[in-house]
Amino acid sequence: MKKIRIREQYCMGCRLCEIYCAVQHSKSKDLVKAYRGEYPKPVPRILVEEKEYLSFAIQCRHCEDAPCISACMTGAMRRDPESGAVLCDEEKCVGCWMCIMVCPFGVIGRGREKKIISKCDLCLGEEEPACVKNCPNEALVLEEE
Amino acid sequence: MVKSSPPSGFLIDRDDERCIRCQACVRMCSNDVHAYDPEEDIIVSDSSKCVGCHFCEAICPTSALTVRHNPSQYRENFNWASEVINDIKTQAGSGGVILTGMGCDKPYPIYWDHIVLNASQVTNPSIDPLREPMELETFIGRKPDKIEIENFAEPKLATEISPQLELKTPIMFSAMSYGSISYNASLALARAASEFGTFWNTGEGGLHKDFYRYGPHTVVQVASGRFGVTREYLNVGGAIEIKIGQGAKPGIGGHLPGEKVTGPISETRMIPEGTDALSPAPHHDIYSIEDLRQLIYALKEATRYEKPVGVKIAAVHNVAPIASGIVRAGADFVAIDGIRGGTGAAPKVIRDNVGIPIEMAIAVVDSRLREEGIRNQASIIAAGGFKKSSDVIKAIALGADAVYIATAALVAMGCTICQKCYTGKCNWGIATQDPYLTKRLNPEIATRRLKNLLKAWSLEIKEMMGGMGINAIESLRGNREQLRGVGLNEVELKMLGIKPAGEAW
Amino acid sequence: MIDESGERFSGAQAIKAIACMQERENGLGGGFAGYGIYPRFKDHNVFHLLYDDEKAKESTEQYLEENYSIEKDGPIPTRKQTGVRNPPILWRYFLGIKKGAHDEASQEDFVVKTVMKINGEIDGAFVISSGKNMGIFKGVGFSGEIGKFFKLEDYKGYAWTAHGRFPTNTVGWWGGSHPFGLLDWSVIHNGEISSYGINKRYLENFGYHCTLFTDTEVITYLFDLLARKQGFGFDVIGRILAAPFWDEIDRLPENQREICKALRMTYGSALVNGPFATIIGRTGAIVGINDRIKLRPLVAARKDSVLYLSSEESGIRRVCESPDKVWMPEAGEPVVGQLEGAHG
Amino acid sequence: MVKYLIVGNSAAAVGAVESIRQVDKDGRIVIVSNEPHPLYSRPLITYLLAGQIDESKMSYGDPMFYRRYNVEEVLGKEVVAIHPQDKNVVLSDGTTLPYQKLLLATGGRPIFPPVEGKDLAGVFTFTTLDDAKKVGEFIERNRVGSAVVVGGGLIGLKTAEALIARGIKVIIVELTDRVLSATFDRRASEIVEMALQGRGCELMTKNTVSRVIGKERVEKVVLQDGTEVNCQLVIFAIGVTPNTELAKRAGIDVRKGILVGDHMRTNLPDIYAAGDVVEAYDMVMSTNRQIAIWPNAYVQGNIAGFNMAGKAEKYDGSFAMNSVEICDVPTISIGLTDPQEKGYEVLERYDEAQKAYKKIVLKDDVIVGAIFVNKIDRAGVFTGLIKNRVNVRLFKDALLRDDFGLVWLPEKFRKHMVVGEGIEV
Repeated sequence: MKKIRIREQYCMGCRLCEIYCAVQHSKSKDLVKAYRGEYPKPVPRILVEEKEYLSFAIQCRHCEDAPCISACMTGAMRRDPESGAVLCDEEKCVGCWMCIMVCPFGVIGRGREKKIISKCDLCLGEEEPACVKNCPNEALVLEEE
Repeated sequence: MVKSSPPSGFLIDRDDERCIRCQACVRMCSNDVHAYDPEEDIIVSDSSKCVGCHFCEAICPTSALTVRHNPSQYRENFNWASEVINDIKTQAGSGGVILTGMGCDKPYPIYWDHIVLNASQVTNPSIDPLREPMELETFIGRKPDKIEIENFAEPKLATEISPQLELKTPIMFSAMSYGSISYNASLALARAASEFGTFWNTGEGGLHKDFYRYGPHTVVQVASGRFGVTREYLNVGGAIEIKIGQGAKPGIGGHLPGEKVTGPISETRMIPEGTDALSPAPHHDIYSIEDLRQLIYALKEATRYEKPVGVKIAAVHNVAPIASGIVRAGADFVAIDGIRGGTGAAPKVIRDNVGIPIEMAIAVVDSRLREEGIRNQASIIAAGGFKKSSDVIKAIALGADAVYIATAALVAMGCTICQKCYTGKCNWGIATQDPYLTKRLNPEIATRRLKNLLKAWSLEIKEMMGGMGINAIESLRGNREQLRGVGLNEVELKMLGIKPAGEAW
Repeated sequence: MIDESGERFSGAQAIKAIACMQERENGLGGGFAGYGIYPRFKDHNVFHLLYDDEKAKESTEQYLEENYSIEKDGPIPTRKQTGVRNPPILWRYFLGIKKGAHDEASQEDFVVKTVMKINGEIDGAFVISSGKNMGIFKGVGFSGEIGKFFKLEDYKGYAWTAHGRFPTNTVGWWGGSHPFGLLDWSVIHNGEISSYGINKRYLENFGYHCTLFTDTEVITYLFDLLARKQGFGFDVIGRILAAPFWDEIDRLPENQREICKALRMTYGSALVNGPFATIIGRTGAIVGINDRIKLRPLVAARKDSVLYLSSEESGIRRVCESPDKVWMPEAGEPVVGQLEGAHG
Repeated sequence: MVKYLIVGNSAAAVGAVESIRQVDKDGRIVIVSNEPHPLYSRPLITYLLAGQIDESKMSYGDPMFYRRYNVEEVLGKEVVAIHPQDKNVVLSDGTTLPYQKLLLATGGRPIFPPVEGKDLAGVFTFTTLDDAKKVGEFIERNRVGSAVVVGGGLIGLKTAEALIARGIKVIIVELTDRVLSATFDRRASEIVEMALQGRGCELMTKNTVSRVIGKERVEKVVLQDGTEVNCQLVIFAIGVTPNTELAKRAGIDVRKGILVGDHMRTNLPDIYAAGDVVEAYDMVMSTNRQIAIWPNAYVQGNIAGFNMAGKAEKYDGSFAMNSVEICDVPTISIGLTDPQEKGYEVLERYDEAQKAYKKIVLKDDVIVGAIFVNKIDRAGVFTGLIKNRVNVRLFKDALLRDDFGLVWLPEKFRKHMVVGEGIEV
């Protein structure tokens, strides 16, 4: 499957991935409108970690052996048979946060609006995930694995 | 008195309607220009710290930022221009030499822009480079006076050919030391040169072990500081260049401040970490042309006569006889760096006032070597402010074998020529060793862009050549009939060895 | 055309062939070179001269007398032609080299120097040919008329070249017509050389001064340099003047590749770039060659011992109805015709 | 011919089905469940009771889940006997089902203490969909205004929360001195207690129900200390005990739960067990014990399924952990959270204003437990550190930071996680 590869040596910590991710998952999908007009403010599903000059953006790794799928008591977290992505069925999610508890990458978050989780969906349907497309330094790349 | 320091040259306009407070500008500016005020939820920009590198502008996702010239100026005065006043203020504060980076930015005539090219009309067909072969292959090195072929059963080359650098395009990357530029920037130059089939140049900073694999496409420099010069270094490169001078600072040596001498740089240069790397103004073993000859042959001996050994000089008044002497001293190529050549750090007064334009230098050196019948004994590489493919092709028609580009390569990697290289705070990750900044230059992207630049210029050169009905670069080299001067006086035309526009063959 | 058996034939053949391609010229220049036409003076350098006036003639003759023994001289025979107007003074000299009159090592170099001197320094005088047992006849007019003007039907040679001109770069004048000659070289050329600027500067290194601003002159000197002075055969000269492309060179066998690469590197400035089809004559041989991408036409044919080279097949068929073989030479491939037993 | 027979129909069964089908696309799978309902997500019953979801949303995943995997469900029937020699089981209706591989995923059942009045209408346990439906109907029919929940553990609190959500006044009676005493420390318990109290819930600790009083229906309860509490509903949620009887009868080794090895195999050939019914390896405690949580049951079932289908997979063990949100207070507890013995190091941080609590328990520089209250983001990173026994000595100071993450990990481990550079961890 196509996965996002993180190249920490090129991450400059601008956090534009977070911005573009949030906007991609906003109502308007417009940078200015999403940030200046929408409430609640859009939440990114990618996170930039930083320590001194080391930084990287991390989002769901879409693990082969995904603990979040095992831990999901409602069956909301599932693997998309076509893309291989780990996706959450928001209709099924009740916000028990078991997936947050077991994800060793810490890349599943709580949604702001509803009690459902918020995680990377690889922007399926788009040509490329927003974070990959907009990373100015190609620190994130979409690659077949 | 009120301390009077020069105002910033720039103003930052922030379109508040578009600013989404993402703070990318805040995080990215190495000069701490932008700051977020959480209480007011606004980003304030302190223009006085801005160097005008435009990185924030490039990174702003909503194009909310515009960096523009500060319109606040002193009373208009052609004589006492703002720059003059500001320099005085700066020096009155510091008591020191004003440092700067990149090449001379003073409005000396740019002769390239006064030279026009020829094209075929009717009497000979122009050639479409997309359909017909168009050859840019260039060889740098000593050529024999004549070729001898033994004709027994099989014809066989009887003349020994001196070592040559083979270039796919007559464009090389000029010397930029690892130290003055970052590891990633060096890597990109090395990779792009190797992949495209041309050469990059180590500058005077030695060659990082990681780059040995690019050795066959590397010109290794031997400068007055002799940083990183070892037998291994000399032998790993494709050619050796003795650096006598640099266009941006003829007559003076290099200075890499200790802060830039980080671990790997100290290792590469073979000097202690954190110490200033100072190259003397002259080579202390070269006080005359015969000393240069000794060094040339010492280097040839050290590399078993397997590599071309060249000499780089700044273009100065006496450039033609100097070049002739260098060729006669045994150099396989002469690199000439004109007044607009760049630098990582130079005293402004020298950068802007010493040396001559490269156009003149090429013309007089080529003519001089031809007059002396020794033009074939060495190649001429021209450097210093080549900004576009037309500059390159004009240089070749004037008589250069190839050109060195450096500033243009940096611009391809993001540089906006803010001239602050010497501060080590390059936001584009080029002229810096700060790990926060160096990682901003992804060498993969930079390599791609450098190769694109070489490809684009080469294509344009081919287009122009095709227009002239020439399909091999050697038919253009020194072919000044393809050039005409526009707006040049007789002396300039004579110096350049070209006819005025309107004059036929 | 050349008869490799050495059989001499009349200049009328050449006139007939070139005249049929009159469509290709504009009346501003035509000319001929004949080889083997002065068998009685085969050891003399025959100088064909153009003079604008008597003064030029006097200066030239003074110089010639000082340096040569003039065996014989006189006007070149002509007849009136309506299309040939205002001919200059046309004079020919059969010259022997005066012993001790020159310090050049080679007689030929001395002749070259003489030609350079007259053409470069004496106003109104121009040497159109200077070889042995050969002569160039040229002028302003259609080639057919020029041929008749010079009464070429009265000459017999084993080789003839002919040219009809449509000048573009230089105005039509008698000296500028083809063939262009130096020593026994004659060059007729259809083309426009974009590398002129560098070819010229390259030749200057070797003492050749191009005064005519014509490609023909450049090609003549290049041949003189490469063949006479550096001793290359026509095949090597072909690989210099119309060098193969690098990707062709890359496909050659090792020794060939080495040679071609060395030639290109060393003689890059002698590469003749731009469209041309050229026929070069010298004692005992003619060579036809095209530019490296064959931008101008060149057809070759053979009939028995005669080799024909022409821009158009029609010119050949006009004088040889059924050749044994007609072919299109490849770009850059020299086609050589030479007297039996002679060496290129 | 039944190739795979699974007794029980929850997390372990689901895990097993998924792994069996990865290996064996066609082998017949039959699941026998004593419940009449097709596969549903048992933890959702409190959400159903609360009215947060309706019954149509109770299924695990989408309703086509088993259909896609080609699994047959035998519902409402109990397995009453296993004949290991004959490799078959006998169902409550007398039918016999042969198997090639058998998985016991019988789970646990609620402990119902022998309290006087426990058979009155309005006294319930709360573990199944039927329980949820019955309680829901009872509440509707009897317009229940107040309820007593016995037990301040996870199920008790989730049930209490559901009742509160339905507008019922709830009194929680807990035998120990605080709620969630098994998985939380005192501070964490207090934060949750405050949240419950904030919703009008009453807490009665160090106490339990000794009698339930009423005519036909519950009217009040009498506590251990004699206090009487009026209520119309009593729910016992004091724990679950594994359903091991069937296994015992068949001769399978059982201690508290069924004993299994690395491959989830019992002592009898071709019989596997997984889920709440087993005792499996606890990595933190370094002992076999019962850890009745969904992720464990699923993973164990998954491992069992692989082995049943012929692909050898090992169970690495697990440890206790839970994520539960009570009255909008999200909490996560992992591993050993409140060690009483010596030799442990505790790092904690409490933000009074946000009621955010973070606690890390270490032994010999390795994290063995953690609690997160209110700020639970990225808790899984700690689960990972516990699981991989990462030595944290060099970045211990950073563990309590809000922005603690993978960036702090040792370079090799970080690169393995982030960049995917391969080191075995």
